[in-house]
Amino acid sequence: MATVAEVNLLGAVNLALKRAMTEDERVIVFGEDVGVDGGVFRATDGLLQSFGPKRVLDTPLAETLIAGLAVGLAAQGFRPVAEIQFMGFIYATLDQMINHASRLRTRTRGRLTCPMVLRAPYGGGIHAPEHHSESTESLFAHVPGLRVVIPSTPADAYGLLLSAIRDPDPVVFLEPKRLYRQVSEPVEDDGTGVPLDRCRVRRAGSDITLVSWGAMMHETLAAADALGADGISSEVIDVCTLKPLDTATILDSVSRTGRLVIVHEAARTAGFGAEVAASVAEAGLFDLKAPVLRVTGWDTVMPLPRHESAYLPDAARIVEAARRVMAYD
Amino acid sequence: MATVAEVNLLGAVNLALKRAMTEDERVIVFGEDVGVDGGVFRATDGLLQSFGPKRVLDTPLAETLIAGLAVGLAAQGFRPVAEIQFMGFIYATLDQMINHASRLRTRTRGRLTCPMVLRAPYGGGIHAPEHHSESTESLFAHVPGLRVVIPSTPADAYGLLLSAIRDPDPVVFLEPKRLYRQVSEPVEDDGTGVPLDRCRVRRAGSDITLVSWGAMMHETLAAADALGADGISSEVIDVCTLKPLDTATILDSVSRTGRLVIVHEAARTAGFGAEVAASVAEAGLFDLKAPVLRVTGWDTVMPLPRHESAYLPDAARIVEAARRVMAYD
Amino acid sequence: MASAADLDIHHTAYLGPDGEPLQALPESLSAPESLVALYRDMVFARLFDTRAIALQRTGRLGTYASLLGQEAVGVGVGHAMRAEDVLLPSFREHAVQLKRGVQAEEIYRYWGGDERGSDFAGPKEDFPVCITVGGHTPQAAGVALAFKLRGEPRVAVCVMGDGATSKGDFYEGLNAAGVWQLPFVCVVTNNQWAISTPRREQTAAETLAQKAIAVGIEGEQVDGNDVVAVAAVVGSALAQARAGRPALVECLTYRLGDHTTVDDASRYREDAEVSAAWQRDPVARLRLYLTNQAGWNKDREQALLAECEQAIERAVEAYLETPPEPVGSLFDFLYERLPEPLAAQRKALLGGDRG
Amino acid sequence: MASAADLDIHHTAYLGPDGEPLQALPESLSAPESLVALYRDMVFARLFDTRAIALQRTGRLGTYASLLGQEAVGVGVGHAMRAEDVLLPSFREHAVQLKRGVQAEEIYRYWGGDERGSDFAGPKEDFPVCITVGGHTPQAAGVALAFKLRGEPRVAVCVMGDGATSKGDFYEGLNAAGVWQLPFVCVVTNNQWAISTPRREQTAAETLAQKAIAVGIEGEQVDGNDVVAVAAVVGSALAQARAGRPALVECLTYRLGDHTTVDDASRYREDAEVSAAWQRDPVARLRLYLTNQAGWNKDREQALLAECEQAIERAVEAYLETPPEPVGSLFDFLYERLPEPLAAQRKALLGGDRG
Ligand SMILES: Cc1ncc(C[n+]2csc(CCOP(=O)(O)OP(=O)(O)O)c2C)c(N)n1
Ligand SMILES: Cc1ncc(C[n+]2csc(CCOP(=O)(O)OP(=O)(O)O)c2C)c(N)n1
Ligand SMILES: [Mg+2]
Ligand SMILES: [Mg+2]
Repeated sequence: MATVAEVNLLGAVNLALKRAMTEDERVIVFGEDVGVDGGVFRATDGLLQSFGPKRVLDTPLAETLIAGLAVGLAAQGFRPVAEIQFMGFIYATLDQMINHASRLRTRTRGRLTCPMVLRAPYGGGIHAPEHHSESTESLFAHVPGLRVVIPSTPADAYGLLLSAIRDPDPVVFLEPKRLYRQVSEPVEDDGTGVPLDRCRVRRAGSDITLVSWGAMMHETLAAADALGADGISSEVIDVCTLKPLDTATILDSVSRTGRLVIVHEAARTAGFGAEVAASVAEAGLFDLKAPVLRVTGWDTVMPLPRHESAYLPDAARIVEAARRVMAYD
Repeated sequence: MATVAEVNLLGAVNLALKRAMTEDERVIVFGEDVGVDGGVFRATDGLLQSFGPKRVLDTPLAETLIAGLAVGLAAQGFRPVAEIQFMGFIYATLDQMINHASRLRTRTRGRLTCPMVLRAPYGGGIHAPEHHSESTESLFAHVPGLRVVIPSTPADAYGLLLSAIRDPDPVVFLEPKRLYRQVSEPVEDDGTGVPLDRCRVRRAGSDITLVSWGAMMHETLAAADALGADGISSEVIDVCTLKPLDTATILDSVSRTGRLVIVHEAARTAGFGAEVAASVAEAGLFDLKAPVLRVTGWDTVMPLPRHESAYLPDAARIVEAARRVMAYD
Repeated sequence: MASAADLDIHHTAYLGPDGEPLQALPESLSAPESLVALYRDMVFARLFDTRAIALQRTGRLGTYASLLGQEAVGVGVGHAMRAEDVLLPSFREHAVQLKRGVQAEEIYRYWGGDERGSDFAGPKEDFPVCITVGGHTPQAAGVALAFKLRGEPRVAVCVMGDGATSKGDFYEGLNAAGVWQLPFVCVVTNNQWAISTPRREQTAAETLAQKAIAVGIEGEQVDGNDVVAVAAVVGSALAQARAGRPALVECLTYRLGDHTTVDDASRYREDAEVSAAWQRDPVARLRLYLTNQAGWNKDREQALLAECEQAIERAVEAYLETPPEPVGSLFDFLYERLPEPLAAQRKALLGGDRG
Repeated sequence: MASAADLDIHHTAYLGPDGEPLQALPESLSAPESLVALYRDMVFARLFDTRAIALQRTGRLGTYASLLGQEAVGVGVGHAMRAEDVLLPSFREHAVQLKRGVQAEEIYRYWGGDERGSDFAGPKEDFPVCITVGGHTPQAAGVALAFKLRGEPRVAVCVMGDGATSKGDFYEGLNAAGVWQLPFVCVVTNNQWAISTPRREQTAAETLAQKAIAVGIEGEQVDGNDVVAVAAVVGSALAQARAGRPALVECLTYRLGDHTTVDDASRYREDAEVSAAWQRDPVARLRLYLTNQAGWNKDREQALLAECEQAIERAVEAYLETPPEPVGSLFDFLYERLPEPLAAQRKALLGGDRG
């Protein structure tokens, strides 16, 4: 019973949650305000009504609790999907995620496992209050045993979230909130998942490889358009699954283009872009015709809305970097 | 009244704490078991006796509290030096460190500041129990507004800790516990600090640059010895201050050697080695004669002691990587 | 078994919802002038709030958390505090910030997305608002510890919502206050809601005041819509705290507005509940008392409103006229001195076409 | 103000330190055979512990946390639990693990630095020990929630030390148990020390049991050196929890040994305190009771010791003979299926000369 609906990224998340809860009664959803309110962004809208209070639970205001509950439920065979309201409040989960969720399987040699999903909206660009615009995906990407997934389109949000929920191991699923309502596309609600450790080539090209994820994908695509108008052909790769990182797709692209620009909105130092660059410096060095540039948020605190646009990379900055890279031959 | 004493890294930490507490009464030390017990490794041994219970405090068992206390005290003009007993228990401080300590100055445009030091022993190699051998320095290195410092010698432990305590901003100070008692050297207790944003060239060389920090420095130096015996001259750089990263020293070295191997014991993906590699792929690409290799802990959970040595990089693995790099010309 | 049901948590109220005194007012607050002063502050806070929402609706302020209905808590706490005490407020505590001397335009600036709003000229040592729920509790313990270590007769006052009392950091900070007998007062503005989550879903504890028992400190409840009760009870708590006996004061009130300007409370709570809560409106209550007991009248009310409106108007103007901060500020307050490795980034930012 | 001093925290004891009954024993535990069985488990746990320390001292075990003095808590809790309940133990709760059916050699394996030690064959759903103090509390709430959602009459039992009660995660987990009325029993083994930090420096609360009040659940104290009291009170708590009334039980005992094998407790506590605590030794106490009331004698004691020693000896042998685990195991349990991008690392590890 696959229906096709025109949905935005938020709608796709909602659709995937509904699908997952329908197909597997072990899936339960909880977090702050996910019930009656349907989540502050409405990602869980209607779930309580459809699945009832045993499958959709509002928790007390406590993020460590939320992560710990997920670990306990997952070990007991549930498929918990826990929501953290904003990524700026996710740090209290790190102890549980690093010391427990990511390693329950390893610690018990497979006796207990932790098939949980920790969802959170992340990133800036919506003029949100302090602490509501953070992009700290690289903290999670460093943790062995976790998967880190970031969709940038409604269709991927749907397919990746389904795969994340079905995955037998813990997945951190970060949703670029700036894109929640920005673009819509037809999404077929047929329960098809998207593979969890595969980068996506969003656009094929031959002169330069642009790698990005999350909300920055769209700035990157805009930059590719601008470059295209100048006759520069960009291959655009969406690292929708940061961890484990599919370096093969990136290396293959760089082997053809010889040029690489990486774009993310997180702070530069030790951001995940460094991992992408390092992977290429290791396994694709001789393909490179130009330095690997990173277009990122500055190494500053994410500013309040007035200066948000000075912080966030945009198409112009990407184009500028791409041109610098193209100047080499 | 500079006295020279032969001390190990632990002794140097202790010496620096005493010096700092003597020279500035705003310096106070607290954490779990830092008082009567002198810390589980004895880093704070004798401080309670010398400075009394108003300057050396045992806290309740609560890491978020410890970090939060430091923020409050620092904002009030103290110079708190807080100890986290092992890095595996540091994650509960991340919320305070990321959302508060690192940005109190930014948030208030300088009205309130956060001159605190968060100390923790880190790393493996001493056959410690579960969760006692972690190396997650890159989590902190990603956070704008923090400094991250890791000494690898007694003299640096002394000088860097003094500088960290005197620094007007928050510093995460990680002590490679494997080295605590491994090596001693004469340290002049004259209160001289070591600059906080400067890599150290531990050994000059011309064929290859080896970059490391913490306990891995010593494996790296051993590897340099082995390579030297084969006529390969290694320049060895100690990234004792990870953040802000002094890329200039690394780039300068690579411009002369053309070859780079990075060594750390943390898991590879999104480890701080990626940042080093990325910096060189950006600003030193054309100096490179060979791929940039990283010799790191695997992307696995830090194993229990039986398999610890299979996880930790050692001189042999570094030599192997260096030889692979040397094979290019 | 010991159970919360056995507890006798003390509850204080002086003014009934109809403005009638329930008991003799505390001496320090019985003079009409002092009550008029508190009334003025509550009216000012409410006008500040109304104006903030209007600014947000017209695109001139960012997302904003309304204090509507909670004026008595903020004004009462602010009244009880001394200038040298230090406030660590959560994000809805504009009333106490105003009372502490933070300027309305500074608060607008903050909610308008400008960091300079937290660089207020007034209470220099007060903390900026804490957005991360509960996160200021251990910090407040640190501030209180600083006072204790220096032997200063000052108190750290940490104000937070009911939702915050479910957080581990709340508990850890409070516990430290107990262990070290810190000059620490924790004020819980129990407005019955944490976004869409009602108070009863936060905890099975019958009162939030009894959370004090877990950490061995004093805990009590006051009618948080009664500014006299808040001022009196928080005042005693502060006096005790100054002597090394920390306390938790739960103020029972109600969030009359939406959670923030991006929230729609009608999704999750009944209009009837909100209407009932309006019957306990703290501002009207004090006005009724003053009218009945202290000759407050329409003229004085209108004069007061006019004065407050003018002051708010000036604040709004000052806010709207604030010249933009140079973007270099992104880097300028990151460290005391910008480390060399970051200089290039700052230059790149300024060189960009958005500088 | 409500203060903890007003509280009447219930305290239960059946056996005095001299082994004399203080009150009639609960029916279910009055039969000599059942007490002998508990006595056997306590002796076994103590021997397990002695042997672990000896193994560590001779370099055949890693750092180890001794349970010496806490045998009654573990055995009492284990006795009270049903097989289908789930245990979430902290790192010093070997006694309850053993009672639950985890094999001694498995526990040795774990403390010997081998992950396979946590893959025990016995209580399949029990958690591995929690090293991160307090971290298992929210997990236990999750396990209990699972039981509740499935309508299973099972209880999650979370055992931790006095130090753990200062942690925010302890509080958050307990609070959830209260809100949702989960089948959850929190057992606090209050052994008076958290490494070098004495109980009174953890919290100003007079009892740890009263921490229950903060979250609206039942809390009580038992003499944790009295296995009858532990078994009885935890037994009632479990029965109540099965009916949806979570509880906290504080067991008062003493850590007779060092914190771990790398600790030296003489640095921070008086010998006199330790000697005094030995007067309350839970094992001797039950032996005295059995001797006085149930004809326990030297022969039976020696037979029991011999039996236990043999069993421990077999466990030690099994442990020492465990073949090493292939190093590929570093990767083999990281994910259910090793993701493609990690295959190369696994290969590099195995290709290395240490494989
Ligand atoms: C740690 C954390 N988690 C989640 C949020 C998102 N959030 C903002 S306010 C709020 C509810 C707070 O409720 P309460 O403490 O009662 O304060 P009130 O809003 O009623 O003033 C939530 C969940 C946050 N800011 N911080
Ligand atoms: C979160 C955390 N912080 C610190 C430690 C280091 N540590 C190990 S045991 C311990 C004391 C625990 O005391 P308690 O909870 O009373 O348990 P006990 O050791 O007495 O059994 C500490 C501080 C830890 N394991 N976890
Ligand atoms: Mg509230
Ligand atoms: Mg203890």
